Amino acid sequence: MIGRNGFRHGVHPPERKELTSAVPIRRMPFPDEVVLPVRQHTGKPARIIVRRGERVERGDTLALADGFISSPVHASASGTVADIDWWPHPDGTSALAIRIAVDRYSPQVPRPRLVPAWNGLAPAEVVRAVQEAGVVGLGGAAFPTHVKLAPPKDQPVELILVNGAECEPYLTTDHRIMVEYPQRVHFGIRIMMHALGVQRAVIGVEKNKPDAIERLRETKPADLDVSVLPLRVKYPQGAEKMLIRSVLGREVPSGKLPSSVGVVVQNAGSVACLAEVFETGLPLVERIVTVTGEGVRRPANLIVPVGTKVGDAIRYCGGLTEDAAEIVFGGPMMGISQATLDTPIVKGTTGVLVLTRAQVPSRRVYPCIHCGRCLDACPVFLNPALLGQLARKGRYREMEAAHLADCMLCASCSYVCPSNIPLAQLFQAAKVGLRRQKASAA
Amino acid sequence: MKKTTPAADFARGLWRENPVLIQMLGLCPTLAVTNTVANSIAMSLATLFVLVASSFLVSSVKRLVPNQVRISTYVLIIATFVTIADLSLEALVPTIHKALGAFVPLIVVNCIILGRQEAFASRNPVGRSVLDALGMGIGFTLTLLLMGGIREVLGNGSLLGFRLFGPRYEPWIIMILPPGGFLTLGFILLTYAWWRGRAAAAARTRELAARTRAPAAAAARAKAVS
Amino acid sequence: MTTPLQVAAAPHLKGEMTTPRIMWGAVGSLVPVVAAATWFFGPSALLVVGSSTLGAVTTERLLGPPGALGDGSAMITGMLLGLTLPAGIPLWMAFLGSVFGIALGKVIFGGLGFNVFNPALLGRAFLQASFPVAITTWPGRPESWAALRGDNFAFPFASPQPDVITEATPLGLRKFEGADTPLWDLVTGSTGGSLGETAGIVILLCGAYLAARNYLNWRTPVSLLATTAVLSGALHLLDAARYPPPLFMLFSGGLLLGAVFMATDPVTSPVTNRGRWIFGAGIAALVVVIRVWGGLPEGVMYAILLMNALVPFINRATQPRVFGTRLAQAAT
Amino acid sequence: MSELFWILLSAMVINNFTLTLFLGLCPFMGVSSRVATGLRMGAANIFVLVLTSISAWVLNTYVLADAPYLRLISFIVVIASLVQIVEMTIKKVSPTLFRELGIYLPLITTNCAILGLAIFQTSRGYGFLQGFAFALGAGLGLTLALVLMASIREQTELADVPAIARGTALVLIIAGSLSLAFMGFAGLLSAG
Amino acid sequence: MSPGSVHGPGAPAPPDEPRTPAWRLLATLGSGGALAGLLLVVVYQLTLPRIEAHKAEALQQAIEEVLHDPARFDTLYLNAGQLTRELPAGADPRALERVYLGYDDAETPVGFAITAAEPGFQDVIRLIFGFDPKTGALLGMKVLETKETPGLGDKIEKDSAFVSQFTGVAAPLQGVKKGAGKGKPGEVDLITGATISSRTVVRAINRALERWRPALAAYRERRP
Ligand SMILES: Cc1cc2nc3c(=O)[nH]c(=O)nc-3n(C[C@H](O)[C@H](O)[C@H](O)COP(=O)(O)O)c2cc1C
Ligand SMILES: Cc1cc2nc3c(=O)[nH]c(=O)nc-3n(C[C@H](O)[C@H](O)[C@H](O)COP(=O)(O)O)c2cc1C
Ligand SMILES: Cc1cc2nc3c(=O)[nH]c(=O)nc-3n(C[C@H](O)[C@H](O)[C@H](O)COP(=O)(O)O)c2cc1C
Ligand SMILES: Cc1cc2nc3c(=O)[nH]c(=O)nc-3n(C[C@H](O)[C@H](O)[C@H](O)CO)c2cc1C
Ligand code: SF4
Ligand code: SF4
Ligand code: SF4
Ligand code: SF4
Ligand code: FES
Repeated sequence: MIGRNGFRHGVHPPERKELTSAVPIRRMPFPDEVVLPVRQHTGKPARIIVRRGERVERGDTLALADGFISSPVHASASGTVADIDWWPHPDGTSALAIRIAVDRYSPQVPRPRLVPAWNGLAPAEVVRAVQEAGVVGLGGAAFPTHVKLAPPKDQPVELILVNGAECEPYLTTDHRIMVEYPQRVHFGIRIMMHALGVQRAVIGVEKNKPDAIERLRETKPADLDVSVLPLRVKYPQGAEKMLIRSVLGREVPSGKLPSSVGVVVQNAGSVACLAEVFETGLPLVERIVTVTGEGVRRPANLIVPVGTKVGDAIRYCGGLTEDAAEIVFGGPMMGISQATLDTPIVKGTTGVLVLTRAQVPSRRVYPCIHCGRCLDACPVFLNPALLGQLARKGRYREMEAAHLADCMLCASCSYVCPSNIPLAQLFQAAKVGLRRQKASAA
Repeated sequence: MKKTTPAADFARGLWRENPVLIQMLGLCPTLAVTNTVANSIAMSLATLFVLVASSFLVSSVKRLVPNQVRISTYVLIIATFVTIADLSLEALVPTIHKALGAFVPLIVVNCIILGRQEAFASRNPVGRSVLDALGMGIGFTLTLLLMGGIREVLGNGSLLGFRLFGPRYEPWIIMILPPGGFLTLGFILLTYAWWRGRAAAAARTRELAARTRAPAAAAARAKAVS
Repeated sequence: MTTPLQVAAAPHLKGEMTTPRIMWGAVGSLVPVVAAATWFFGPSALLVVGSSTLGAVTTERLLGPPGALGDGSAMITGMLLGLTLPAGIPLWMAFLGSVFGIALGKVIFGGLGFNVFNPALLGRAFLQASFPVAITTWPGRPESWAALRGDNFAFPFASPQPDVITEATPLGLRKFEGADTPLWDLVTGSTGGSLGETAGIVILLCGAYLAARNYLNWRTPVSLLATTAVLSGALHLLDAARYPPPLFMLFSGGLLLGAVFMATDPVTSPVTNRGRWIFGAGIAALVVVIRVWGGLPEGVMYAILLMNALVPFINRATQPRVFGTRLAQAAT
Repeated sequence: MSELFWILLSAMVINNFTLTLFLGLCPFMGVSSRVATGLRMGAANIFVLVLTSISAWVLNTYVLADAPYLRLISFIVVIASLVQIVEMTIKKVSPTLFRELGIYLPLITTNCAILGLAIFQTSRGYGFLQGFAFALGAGLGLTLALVLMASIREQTELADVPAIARGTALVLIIAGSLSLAFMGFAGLLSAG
Repeated sequence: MSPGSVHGPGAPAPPDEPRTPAWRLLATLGSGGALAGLLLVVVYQLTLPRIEAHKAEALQQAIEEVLHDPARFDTLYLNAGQLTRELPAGADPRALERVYLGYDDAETPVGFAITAAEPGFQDVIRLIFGFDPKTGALLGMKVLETKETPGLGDKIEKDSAFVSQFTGVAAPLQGVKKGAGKGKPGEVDLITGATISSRTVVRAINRALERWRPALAAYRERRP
């Protein structure tokens, strides 16, 4: 049943993973201040329950989930709530955030076991515990994990697919997790299987991480039906629809979720995180990020408290080089560049990439020459050339008819476009524009 | 309809509401028969005749014609005059009649003629209707002459049959072929739009100059624009 | 840490290929073709190609968007137009053709990327309709390589002096006199014709280079050449006396130049790969129809222009099937 | 057979009504901005052209032999009335078809492609079958031109056409280019 | 431009005259039609002589040219495969094909003038040619109607060197590339750059002769 068809199209950007792929994960000292936006997940922002001046311990709840598709925010360090105000958000906007002045000499010991031990919990209880622990997907989109663990009844899940592709260049977070904590990955799978009542799991890993594949295979518990599947190195192998196509040979129908083909996809780091939460009893208060790029002096894979300002993380990595020019949250293909060093690293931040001036030349945009390269790159078979021209003219309705909704903004098209047309950017703007148009029409 | 002066009735069709260049009516004859100036003249005179005669008649009998058969009556009137023009051309200038081919009878369906009856002659007194028809007809004539002039000069090196550039001139045959018709009219429209764009820019600059009350500076700017 | 941070949209890495590189790459690979033309036709070839290139570049500079020359596309237009002309054509005609092609074939649509018709071929079609005699006068080969072929320096707007010796093209010979040209002559280029049509081997090599560098999409020429071979082969099998053999079809006239350099113009060919197969096949079919049953001996230019007009249609008809929609359709 | 085929081919591509004979330019300029509309307009045109050819043949053969001066008037009147009758019939019989094609019928009635067809057919002395081939070819050619133009216009809507060229000027230049391209069909089937 | 804006069906009717009796509508159209008809008849009658004269003159000129100024000519109609000088009873002359037979001053027939048409480069080329069945040679050729390209195809009409070849050449004709002739009878040099048009002329004549030959031959035999 498992096919190795791979997905069609996609691109091959230079990988540049060697900067950090062999650097062991290291814990960064607590910074002086952490900034915790209430919006670190897909869904409704969390509801704040603390006040300025209040003292909090590491792991305390600062904001509660507001509904099912929402996730709480916990203090990632002990200290006092210094302020609650708008603060630069990694997505380029501002968001309400809780700033905590970290106790300088605190041992940062959490309260004992805020998350219950997992064995003995009924599946529904696991789901609740996961939500209360604030666990969200760490693969980028930050979708609340507990929602995936409670799929609609009419779409039974048959398979858990662990996404260890890490197809973005430069990033090595998942790679290092799979190499250093493979047991955690398996333990996380066990928890998910229990919650979902599923017997089978597949871990998909791009072939450029042979050590991860080997470690995962070595450590596989005998009682767990888990297989590790090496995948072709191609961007965006990690996009869940592509991954499902590569692993199962199935296409997730347009506009549908993976559960419609009986699959739950979870990032390898998220799975490990799930395990960690139940192991330590501490909610999601820290994550692993790759701080990398030619613009950082000592690239590294770091464990950082959620809310660490990017400047602090970079300083810990030796600071910026002379010619550093752009700081990107995420990978170079989909990441968002930051205007300030004060932006906090949040739960969904997979990496911090610093590019140099030579790497980000100002690019002149030429008109589309209909070369068709973008069509050959688009993994979901859209016509980015047409969409781009429609976007330039603001014809969003026609873009909708041309399946704008299926665009996952992977930027493969922008990557190959010889005319430097910012296609993915145009599509993102069009999605927003379309939503606005519809809202004002309604 | 707003009251206008007789001069305005006449002038309207010449330029501001030129039937071809502005209203885009009567394109078929404009393109089909303008490969020489002589053909253009014959065609536009025939059209002018039909237009003026029909306008005169339609305007004269407008009270007698019930609304329901209005159009049919107009068509009848126009078709009659066109047949007259056709027969007369055939009798008087058979070579040109042959060159114009089917386009003389096709004046019947020329959008300009029926359009003027509907839009003007059926609602206005005889005098004004005739003036309007004359204006439109002459506007049509001027356009056809322009087209015919450009096409004959470039396409044959002659004007009204007279060689302009001597025997060594290499004619651009395309101009008297069908693509040349489209291209010439397209080119005229382009030139017109370009000229209008410049005029508008100049007007804006003048306005700006008046408003800022800095004549010297604005004049310099106007110079830079033009 | 005072470095000013740059904010840009994703992706923050970009592929190597840029539009000017593609265009200049095409310019570069036209150079050997021009050289071959000069080898065959003497200095007239350089003059004609130079004049049409000058016309294209000047027009683009004067009418096009600022800085448009840097992308190199006007240069290609000019060179290709020159290569489709006979060696003896007056230089003013070559110049005028480029002016027309760029002004009304490209600039008016908004410049690079927006034009519907191939500007070089539109310029040539304009010349052919304007000066049908001059453009079908194939001057013969004088004894000296350095001699001009025909009246290149005819005064602007004046007719060329009639050339003393003319020769026929292989296609003209075939169509009007039923005479065949030996294949070897076709391949080595020792026949009459437009500047760029006799250098078949050079064109194929340049095309292979462009395809290898991914500057052009190989599907169009492959489809075009294969369809031509199949269609003319079928006709030849039916009646070998009436219909020429496939190799003659491939190596005569402007087919190779058109297939490698003109049908592959990205701007005026379909954007989808399936569309490119159709486009190439359509051109081939029209070429065969015009060459075999039409009034003109050669039909590559008209075939490409006609298929250019169909490109919006082909694009529409060959939209890729969006990921995940087959299932959705099956369900509904 | 081959003569009929040549008549059809000639009217369709060699002497295309729109692109080389300049007939029916108003719908060509006015109704060619959308492919779907162009197709319907073309279909309606084919229908009316065939109807026209038949009525012109009947009139010429049985009615007008002795009164050529009434030709124009009777063509106009008969075509207009026929189209009107057909329109009403369609409206009654098939409202869907009426929505698709019917609304174009009155627009076509008095355009010069229709009358031109009748006149050409008369002056060339075509018989019934020849007239039918002629009308079919003319209609197909008209549709071809209309649809090509519409698809190109839809494309140029996405282009950065300079302000001075927007609208009719560009359409005329495109038509000129199409007309130039159609010259490739000249002499088709007559070289042998 | 708004479609329908200038044509009747789309135009909004002025709101006056809400109801007009049907007889008035009919009367208006009827009287209009009658008046129009009357006017046309008058104009037709006035112009008819001149138009007919033009036509006759044009025909006469063409026949004189291709038969080299015959003293007079007869129109012969083809009826049931036979050429007849007199119209068969009840036949409509417009429906019959015809040729013209010219006579010299001595009332000896000089040859037939025959019209022919074939599709050329652009459109149908119509021409008339003179043919002498006794010698089997052409007497002359004149193009009546052509839409061939000015400067190229129209040489079949304007190039006197081409046109003059059709005087005295033996039928059937054979078109040859200029200078490629082998001196055989019936060879006609085609026009460089207008091969198709000139070859169409040759083909039109050959085909017309092929078609007419039996009838012409039969007619000669029956002559007194
Ligand atoms: C273009 C694109 C590429 C992606 N690549 C990866 C990847 O390499 N690894 C990964 O874990 N998730 C990737 N994702 C996110 C996955 O689609 C999916 O959301 C994620 O694996 C779900 O796991 P999570 O909820 O634990 O984050 C990608 C998404 C997109 C749109
Ligand atoms: C023969 C030749 C001539 C060139 N001339 C120019 C030129 O005049 N202007 C230009 O921008 N690029 C020219 N190039 C291309 C440049 O070397 C380079 O590929 C291109 O400018 C890259 O553009 P980018 O920096 O915008 O990516 C030429 C290339 C070749 C092979
Ligand atoms: C715009 C244009 C118009 C043409 N018009 C004619 C024409 O009217 N008659 C004709 O026989 N060939 C015409 N041709 C075709 C060629 O001139 C001619 O058939 C071809 O060049 C053969 O040349 P040759 O006669 O020297 O062998 C035309 C070609 C073009 C491009
Ligand atoms: C492979 C290739 C082929 C091209 N062929 C042509 C051509 O045939 N004619 C032309 O005018 N431009 C050609 N161009 C240049 C450019 O695409 C063309 O000028 C655009 O049509 C202008 O918008 C070509 C470019 C490339 C890369
Ligand atoms: S795109 Fe980046 S974040 Fe997403 S899965 Fe691939 S590597 Fe991970
Ligand atoms: S960004 Fe959208 S359109 Fe572009 S390649 Fe990715 S999915 Fe396709
Ligand atoms: S890659 Fe860029 S230039 Fe090529 S077709 Fe796509 S958008 Fe156009
Ligand atoms: S029907 Fe009349 S108004 Fe409408 S497009 Fe045709 S000609 Fe113009
Ligand atoms: S003038 Fe021909 S359709 Fe209007």
